[in-house]
Amino acid sequence: MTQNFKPNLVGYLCNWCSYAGADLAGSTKLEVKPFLSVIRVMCSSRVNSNLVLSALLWGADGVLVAGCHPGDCHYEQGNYYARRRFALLKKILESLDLEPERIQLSWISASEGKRYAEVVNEFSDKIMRLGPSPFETNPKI
Amino acid sequence: MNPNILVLGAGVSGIEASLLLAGAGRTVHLVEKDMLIGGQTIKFEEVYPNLECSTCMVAPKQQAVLQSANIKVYLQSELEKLEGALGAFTARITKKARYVSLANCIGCGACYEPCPVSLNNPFEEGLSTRKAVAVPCAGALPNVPAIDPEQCLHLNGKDRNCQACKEACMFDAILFDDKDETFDLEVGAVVVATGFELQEATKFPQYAYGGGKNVYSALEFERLFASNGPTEGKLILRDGRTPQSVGIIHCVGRKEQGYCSGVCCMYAAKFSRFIKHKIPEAKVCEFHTDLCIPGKTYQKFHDQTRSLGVEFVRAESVGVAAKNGGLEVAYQNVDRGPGTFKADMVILAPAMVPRRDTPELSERLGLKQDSRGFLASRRGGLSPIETDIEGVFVVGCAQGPKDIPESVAQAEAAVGKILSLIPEETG
Amino acid sequence: MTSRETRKDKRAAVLPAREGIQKAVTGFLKKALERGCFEAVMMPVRAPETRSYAWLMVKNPELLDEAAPLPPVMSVQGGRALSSLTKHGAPPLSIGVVLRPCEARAAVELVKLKQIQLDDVHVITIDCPGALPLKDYVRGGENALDRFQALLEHWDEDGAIRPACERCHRFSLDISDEDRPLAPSSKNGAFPVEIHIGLLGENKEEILLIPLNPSGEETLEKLGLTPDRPLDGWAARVRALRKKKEEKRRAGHEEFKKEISGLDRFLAVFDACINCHNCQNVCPVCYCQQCHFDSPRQHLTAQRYLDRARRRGALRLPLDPLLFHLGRMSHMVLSCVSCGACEDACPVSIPVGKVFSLVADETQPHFQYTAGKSADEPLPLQSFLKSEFCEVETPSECREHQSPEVKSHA
Amino acid sequence: MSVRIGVYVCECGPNIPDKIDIDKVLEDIAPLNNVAAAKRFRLLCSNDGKKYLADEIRKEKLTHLVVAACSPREHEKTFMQVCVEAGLNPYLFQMVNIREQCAWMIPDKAEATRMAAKHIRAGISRVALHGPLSKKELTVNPDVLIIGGGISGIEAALSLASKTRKVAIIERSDSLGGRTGKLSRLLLHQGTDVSVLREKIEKIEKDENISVLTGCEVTDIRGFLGNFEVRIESSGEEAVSRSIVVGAVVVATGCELWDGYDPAVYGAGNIDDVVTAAEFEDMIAAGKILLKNGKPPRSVALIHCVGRKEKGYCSKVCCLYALKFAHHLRDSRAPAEVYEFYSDLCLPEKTDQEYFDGAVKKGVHFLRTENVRVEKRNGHIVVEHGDGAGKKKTLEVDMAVLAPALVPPPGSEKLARMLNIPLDETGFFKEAHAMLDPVAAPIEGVYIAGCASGPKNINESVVQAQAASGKILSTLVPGKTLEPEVKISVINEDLCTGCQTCLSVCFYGAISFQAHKGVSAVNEAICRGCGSCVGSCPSGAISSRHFTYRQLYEEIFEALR
Repeated sequence: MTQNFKPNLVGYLCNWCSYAGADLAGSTKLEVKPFLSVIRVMCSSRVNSNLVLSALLWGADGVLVAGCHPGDCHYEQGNYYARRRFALLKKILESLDLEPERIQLSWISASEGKRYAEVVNEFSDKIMRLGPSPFETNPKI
Repeated sequence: MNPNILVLGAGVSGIEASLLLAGAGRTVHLVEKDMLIGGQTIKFEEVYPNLECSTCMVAPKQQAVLQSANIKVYLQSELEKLEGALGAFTARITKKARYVSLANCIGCGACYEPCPVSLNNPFEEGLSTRKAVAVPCAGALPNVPAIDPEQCLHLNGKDRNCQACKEACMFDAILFDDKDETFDLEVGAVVVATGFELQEATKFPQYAYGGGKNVYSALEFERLFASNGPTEGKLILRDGRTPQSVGIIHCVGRKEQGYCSGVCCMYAAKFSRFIKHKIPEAKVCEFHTDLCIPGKTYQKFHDQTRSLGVEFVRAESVGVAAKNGGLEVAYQNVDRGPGTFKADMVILAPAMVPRRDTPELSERLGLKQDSRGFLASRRGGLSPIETDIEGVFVVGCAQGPKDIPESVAQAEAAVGKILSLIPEETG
Repeated sequence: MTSRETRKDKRAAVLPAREGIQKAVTGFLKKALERGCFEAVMMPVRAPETRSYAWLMVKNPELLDEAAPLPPVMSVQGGRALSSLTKHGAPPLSIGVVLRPCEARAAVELVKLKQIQLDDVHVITIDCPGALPLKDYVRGGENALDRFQALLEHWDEDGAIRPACERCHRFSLDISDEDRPLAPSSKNGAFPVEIHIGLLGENKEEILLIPLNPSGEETLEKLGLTPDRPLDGWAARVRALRKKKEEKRRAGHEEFKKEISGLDRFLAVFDACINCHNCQNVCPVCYCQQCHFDSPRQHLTAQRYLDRARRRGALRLPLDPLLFHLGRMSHMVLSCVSCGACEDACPVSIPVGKVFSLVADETQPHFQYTAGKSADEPLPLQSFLKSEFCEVETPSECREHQSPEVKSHA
Repeated sequence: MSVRIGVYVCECGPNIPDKIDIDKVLEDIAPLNNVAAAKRFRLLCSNDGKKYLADEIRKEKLTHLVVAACSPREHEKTFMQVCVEAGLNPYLFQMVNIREQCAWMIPDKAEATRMAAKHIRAGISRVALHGPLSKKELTVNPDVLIIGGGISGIEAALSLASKTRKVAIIERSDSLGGRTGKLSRLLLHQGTDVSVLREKIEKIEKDENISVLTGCEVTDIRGFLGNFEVRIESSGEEAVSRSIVVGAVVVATGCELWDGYDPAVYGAGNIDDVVTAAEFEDMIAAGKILLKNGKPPRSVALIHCVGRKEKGYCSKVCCLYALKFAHHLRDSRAPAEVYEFYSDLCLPEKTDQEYFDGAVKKGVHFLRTENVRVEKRNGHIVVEHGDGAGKKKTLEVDMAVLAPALVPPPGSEKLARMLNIPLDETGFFKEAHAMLDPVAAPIEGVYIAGCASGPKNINESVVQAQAASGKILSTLVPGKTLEPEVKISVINEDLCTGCQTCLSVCFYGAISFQAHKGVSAVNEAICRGCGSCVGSCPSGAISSRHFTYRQLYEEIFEALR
């Protein structure tokens, strides 16, 4: 089934590092799996559980949050807060065993086009292995 | 007084000065020798002491420069001569032909692939090749290639029929008949931010630099660990192996130059961090004389580096020799006598020196060079950016070795002087 | 006396309680009112002719006759009640408030969330045997009251009290070992309680008044009470019971985790949800004016419903009870004090409290945080360490250069 | 008026059509709600392209515009400009990146087409929720307050003051000049001497655009870039207090010599003839370097790095002024023997080495040492020290001069709190960005010059002062208005619960709590639009313009089709 399964992935990318990294991946013509819908935000700290959970529960097979490496935030400290919020959400999903592996946080700098491609491709592979999100397939929701 | 400003050099200092002046509503003529803006800083993956991603730091500023209505950027351009005085300078600029239209090119890179000519990429310190038509590195700004007329078969006449790039380009961006231009700019003040070079390591045979050995000069190593560099940030030897032991040699050429460059101790520590981060088991040894780590944060950075197991040897008369396939660093430990260190890779930290064209530049500007060959500050003043010509300011490493914050501060200082010397109302 | 002192050198004043603890404590508060220790008292009072309790702010001592410092049920979480009074500024008069430990913990969180202002509020806590489930109590008739009376006598709950209370190991003060400070130490009385009422003393006929800070001492002094009774006996009992409860809690969580882990089981538990959002309405630390998940921005257009229905084949309406519960959890679980109010309020008996306290116990330690422990500890989501949680990043790239450095705005 | 969205796909020459079936995409989106036009064009960023777009906006009476082309980082500004020229509010526009993040990274044409359609749909349903946004224009007060009358403050004042810009210098002590003013001589090797400073001070006294308030301290500051209200009180007996309004503040409070070292180790204060660098400067200035017994010293020990270990940083200037002392001592008629006890020589300026070599030529002894102690043994000053190899040695001298670390002056915390700007772990003021913004504080409109942000030499301090002036002169241009960020955070007062979580996460101090209303408020002049506060607000009372929940949700929905 992973063969014909095309996951829907949502990716929140910070404008300054990760979105630029994505552009660089493109302009250096790196191959990236065609499943991630990029949503540009100014800073990863704009992303909170509301946004990640909404995407996940409305049927995303995976949600990626990407921002500047710790210490590199264009707004100095945003990604530190983003990391804490993400850590909490991840922990919640882990303790209830609610598909924690479907959300991922990655740091990607503006010069890391290659890393962007690797992150997205590996994430895509992981989700394809996991198969469609039960949040989407479970009739009860 | 003419409120417009000439800025020479689009490195981190030149960019900062231009943006601030543009912000004040001034027209800025930004003249850059190279085909892209960003200077040396964009060659670095990370900068000390916070190991911040350099591109992430500078790219937004580069974008801002290119998008600013008040900043006119002249690439591959140089100052021919400067005449006049504060408030009324005339600068003659020569602009080399790019052979690619900045207006038409959209940076798709379709022209690189078909070009038959490969050449050493100077931006990558010759560690990789590029085509005769290409941008120096991924993410270069402006993202528009230039054609090297010496190398291009069409332009150097070796094969007038070669139109490979022209045919590949869908935007009529290739201009074989592009010409060098010379023109005059009227400005009220000049900011000289032409930057520095590293002392050529070949000058010092004792370090066995060159000849395909794994001895790198600092700027080469910066590219070697840049994720948009020749190895995409993989730290490997020329034969692809991973280095297990790296020696970093400080103060290369310090004696000869007669000064300490002030930044090597810190970027050497940065290198050690990087190596330890990528290859935790690798042995890293720094050979230094006096450690110059001034300021409130640098000591801490240095101590943290030590705590990672990086070895520091206070050494003199350090030498490098190829030895059974690898390298050997022989040194005199100031306190404990002679010693050797087997290394797969050696990194040299050569002195920061004036750009080789400084003599011409100083003549064109009418500025003296100081005893070290840098553009001279006005004697007797307190601010090193002020020169003997009122209205001409020398900032950044053109004035002397310094790190990024100091260079930026000097650029901002020049803006401060200019805006107070030539206030808006007179303009 | 500083809060640094340990149990050893600590003493309590003794209050005779021959007519039961409720009367004794009420009497003590009346006296405190008369002696001007504070100008009003806020505590649960039984409504005349009924069995229902409500929080009352009382200035006139006479009105305290029906007061119950320790009512059989937790009708409204005390933290919430206190917040409703002091949210928009400290009250103009000094108030004494009697809270269960879980209510005091909620109050501490709400102080940090600026929903309570404690200046001139004298918080008094009391050893809590637990409360009866609201529903049982309402149905249970008079014998419910007797059940609670019995509970106060023997402290061994025979499945009578709320599940949250059965698993509550923080029913008294933190006194886990000999040299652990009685009240968590702090610049400004981190655990802003001035007197703790110990019910687990040697003798059922008397209760202990344990002063926790200078103002508590003052109060006792004004009432002519001298703290001269050593605490060892009381503390030993508290510790013993606490051990028992801790074990219960651990086992309970372990057991429950099996029941709820995984989406299918989780849904099975929450299937019954009728979207009334009572759990959120009664939760003391759900302090928002309007819950994000009730806001119009969460409403979808018919088109969006159809899109989803088309994809899924079917669609449960109204949408997203799960989003509500998980979302709410992500907002407040780090401040959850396991009071069980949510569970008490659930009309369809979903063990909400169990779920939340389970997750609270697993998330809070992750941030070296214990909800309600100290008003000084910065809230986890309002602070950070420069190097932490490397493991949540994929691929993990812990950068050694980030020296730990706490950042938190006061 | 009904919503009419125009969708324009740029071919970018062959770049996009090669990889994306544009017609298929257009078929897919043309029937969508509110889509009034869905067309393709060869190169929209070209001049005819821009003209074409502008014409379309007018012709099709578009209320919203979507351009699917390269990365917004390339041409978002370009097309926003087109909107402006066509009379459409530029924020009613959304750019969709189908080149870099689609055509150029997805080799399979069918897949690339599928994703491109997705992205464009997302852009369409998002843009429908865009409202017009307009740049705010803030009039500013160009005047500047400078806190600290040392060399940095003086330099800043001189380069800032003009007939359109008044400058006030607040100096705690009773005279201008600061530490530099106390120096016997400045960096001789640069041909500079103290007269320079004197001239500057005279210039300030003559300048009617500069008011100097000595013996005064700032007691309160509120406001933001372009408009700070400052309360000033004289610390003297008859405390007068006054208020001024300025557009910017320069913190030039300098530094002090550390005196917290252990006298048992360094002997200063309780052993005669063991003096600090400051005291020695005075001796030089007074022209007589004498021992307590009135005799000139025959030997002097200069002890570097006093407090470097304890403070954890190198103060940068000590090596150089120690050299200055050495030169002075050797130049006198009866030169004393000079011994410099250093750990690492820090000579980062290009001329420093020369100065050092000069000292060596003049016969100054340099000893690299560790664990230096200064003691009195049988009536003599003895410097005990370990050499590089750790061997203990002693040296007897007539006089010892200590070079203690430079530390922040008292009151820094108080000032930091007033200005709502941070100090770093060393207690100096923290820069907005240590690399690229070294003279700005995190709060816009507040600048830090000289040693207030860490040890610096005179040159650097002066440069920093001029740099601060540069930043101010380029922002606060008399008669010009400020255009703060448009896509900022906005707070819904009905939803705000006043928990102030947002305050704690805003790095720029752009949010304040309005106690009288019980809600937080965003200062539009300061907010940079990062959205940290939005992410932190549990009730969603804060929203970021152009990145509202609804707008982002629309993007999610389309991602999930």
